[in-house]
Amino acid sequence: MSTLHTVNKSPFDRPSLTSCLNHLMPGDAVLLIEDGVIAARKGSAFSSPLEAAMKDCSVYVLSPDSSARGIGDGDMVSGIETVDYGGFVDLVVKHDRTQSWL
Amino acid sequence: MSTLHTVNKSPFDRPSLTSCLNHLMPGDAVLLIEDGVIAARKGSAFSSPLEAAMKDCSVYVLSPDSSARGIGDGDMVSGIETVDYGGFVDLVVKHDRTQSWL
Amino acid sequence: MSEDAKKFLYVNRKAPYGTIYALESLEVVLIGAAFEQEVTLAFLDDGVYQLAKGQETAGVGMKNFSPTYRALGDYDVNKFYVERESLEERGLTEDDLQEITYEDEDDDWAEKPSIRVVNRDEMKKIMSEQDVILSF
Amino acid sequence: MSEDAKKFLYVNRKAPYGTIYALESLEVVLIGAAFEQEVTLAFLDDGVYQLAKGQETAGVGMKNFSPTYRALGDYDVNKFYVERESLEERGLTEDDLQEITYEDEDDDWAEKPSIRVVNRDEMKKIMSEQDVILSF
Amino acid sequence: MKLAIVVNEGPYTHQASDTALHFTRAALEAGHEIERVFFYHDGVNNATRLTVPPQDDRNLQKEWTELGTTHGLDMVVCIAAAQRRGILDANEAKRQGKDADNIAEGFRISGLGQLIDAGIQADRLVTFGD
Amino acid sequence: MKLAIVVNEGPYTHQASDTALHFTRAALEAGHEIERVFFYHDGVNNATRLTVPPQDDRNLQKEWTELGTTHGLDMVVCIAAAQRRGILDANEAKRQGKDADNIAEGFRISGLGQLIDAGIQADRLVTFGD
Repeated sequence: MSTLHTVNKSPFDRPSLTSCLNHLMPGDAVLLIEDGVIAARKGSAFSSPLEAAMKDCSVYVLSPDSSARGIGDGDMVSGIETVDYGGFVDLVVKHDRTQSWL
Repeated sequence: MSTLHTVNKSPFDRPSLTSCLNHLMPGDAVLLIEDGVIAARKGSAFSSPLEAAMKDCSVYVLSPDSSARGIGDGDMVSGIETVDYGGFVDLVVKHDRTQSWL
Repeated sequence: MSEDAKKFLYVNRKAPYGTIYALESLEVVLIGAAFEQEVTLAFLDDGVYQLAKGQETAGVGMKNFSPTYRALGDYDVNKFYVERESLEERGLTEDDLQEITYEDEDDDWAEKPSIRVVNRDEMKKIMSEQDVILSF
Repeated sequence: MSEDAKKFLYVNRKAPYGTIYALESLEVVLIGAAFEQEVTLAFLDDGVYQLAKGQETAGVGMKNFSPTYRALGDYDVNKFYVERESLEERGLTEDDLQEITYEDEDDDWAEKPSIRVVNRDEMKKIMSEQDVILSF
Repeated sequence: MKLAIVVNEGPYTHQASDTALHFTRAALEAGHEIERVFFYHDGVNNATRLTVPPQDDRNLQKEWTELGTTHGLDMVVCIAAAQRRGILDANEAKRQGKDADNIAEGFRISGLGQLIDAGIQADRLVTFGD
Repeated sequence: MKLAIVVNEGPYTHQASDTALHFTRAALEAGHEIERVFFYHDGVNNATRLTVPPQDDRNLQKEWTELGTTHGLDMVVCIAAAQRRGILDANEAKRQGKDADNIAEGFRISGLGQLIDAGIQADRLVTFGD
């Protein structure tokens, strides 16, 4: 039993990512979408919290959204995986529930 | 020459208050409106930054908004003044420009 | 409640009045109460302000919907989990929240509090036990 | 520019694409350029992402409006102040921003950079010198 | 698998409607069933046929209408949220004494119960919002 | 003093329209002149006459229309923002080949230049948004 958490806002603009990371259970997954992808950029204030979360959770980025914001795959915190919309669907299916941190 | 800054979002939900306080000039005024009034509650994580700002700036709260959120005048950080919509208009007139931190 | 009832969680993270999400979340809860599912409400981050005592909205010209939370007990909605850390950061305590109760049919209709202040670890566990999560 | 031109500041604090504010701010700047006022653009907080290099929007199906910033020099809009602290917090440097230039008519049409990275104290001073501030 | 989609913001202002549309398409391509697409809050604004986006931009209402009619999707606009925001079908317009309606093809107006019902019927519910 | 008001969000979803309305009323009561009220972004949604808010709630479109007509306010809806969001007057509807319009009394549709002009003409400009 695990949860897919989606975060669609920049962690600099909203507390959603921080709240999300504070409520993860081991085995959960976090998918960064829309402005949420800003968290994935390496060297940002949110790199450490994401790295800590990846100890027992997975972190994904929706690649059409990171591309739109000029964040290349090489610009991201290492360990983060990218998915497209089809991969987003697969993640929803694979986890027992989806929680959107709006 | 001074600026009236309005902040309409909770400091827990947006960086607007923090950004605003970081860009104040001595003699400026900050008016907390809408969900921005949440910053005014004493004992919150934002009490100290507001107290620091009040050393050379004024801080106001739009009282219809604090009342709506159950924040009484006695619940606020001391030194904050309350105004009604008429007082809001007076503040706009009194300062040379208004900057809305949206 | 039927055997195959689903567990619905309403997650409330936004302050009332500044945006409509709190009010329109409450409207879903009211309609959802008729569906015989297992309903839980979570209040965290600025969402804790939805339950603040003493809301007076005459000045802003908006309808004060806070009394409606007190009516939810009559619709078997009586699990209001409020996150302690969210209260503390905001300088609030349980005393700043309105009193909300329900009558427990399994305990001779004794009046019991609907609001339970929980810490973050309890909240995360509650979230992980749901079937459907609606976020506002 | 006329003697009585007003100083207009456009404050951009939001990332592009997730919301429409960046695009609709740019639309105001384009129209405003015809009014012969003194125009300054400020990019801080997530607004710095509006100028990020290499934006590719085919995947999200939205129009890439980032090239439009490069055209603003032709409309005498060439003061782009970007806050250094906002870049740093986000792991960005000036090299991650697109190159935007204008031709300086007062200096034999020499090509000069429109983007000037400033620190917070400089930004606050710029803000305090305006007549009209439009926030997006 | 049966998926329910909730769209909470209007077109263009927030990316939510775009993301929901791409997600729904991908789910259909992967062979999943869409139990319902429910439009709530400002999401009801996706359903007005009066939008005229710029020529070089996407037309989100048309894309939803096309996706919905092609795949027979149940696209429900919450009636309470729609009334607050001025989204009406011909019946509602008549009932409310309004002289025009604006709902687009492929959408139907119904109650919030349809959101709960979607949560009950679907295997997964995914929300797109602000 | 001459004040310009900018409203950037739609009614009900955000409090911006309420605050702007209270502010404008207070400014008029204090004897100030309102140079213009400019509706931009989702603010254009304040101008639809098709809203039907609950009986026990305020009707923001009606309040704007009443305030505007009583005081002869120039209430301008940005045309580009309005087209994206489906707010049309009869002329625009005809020009765009749409079969209905929805603008309310007291509002007029015009270009973004009216926002800049308001900033130039007014002594102060105040923005209400998200």
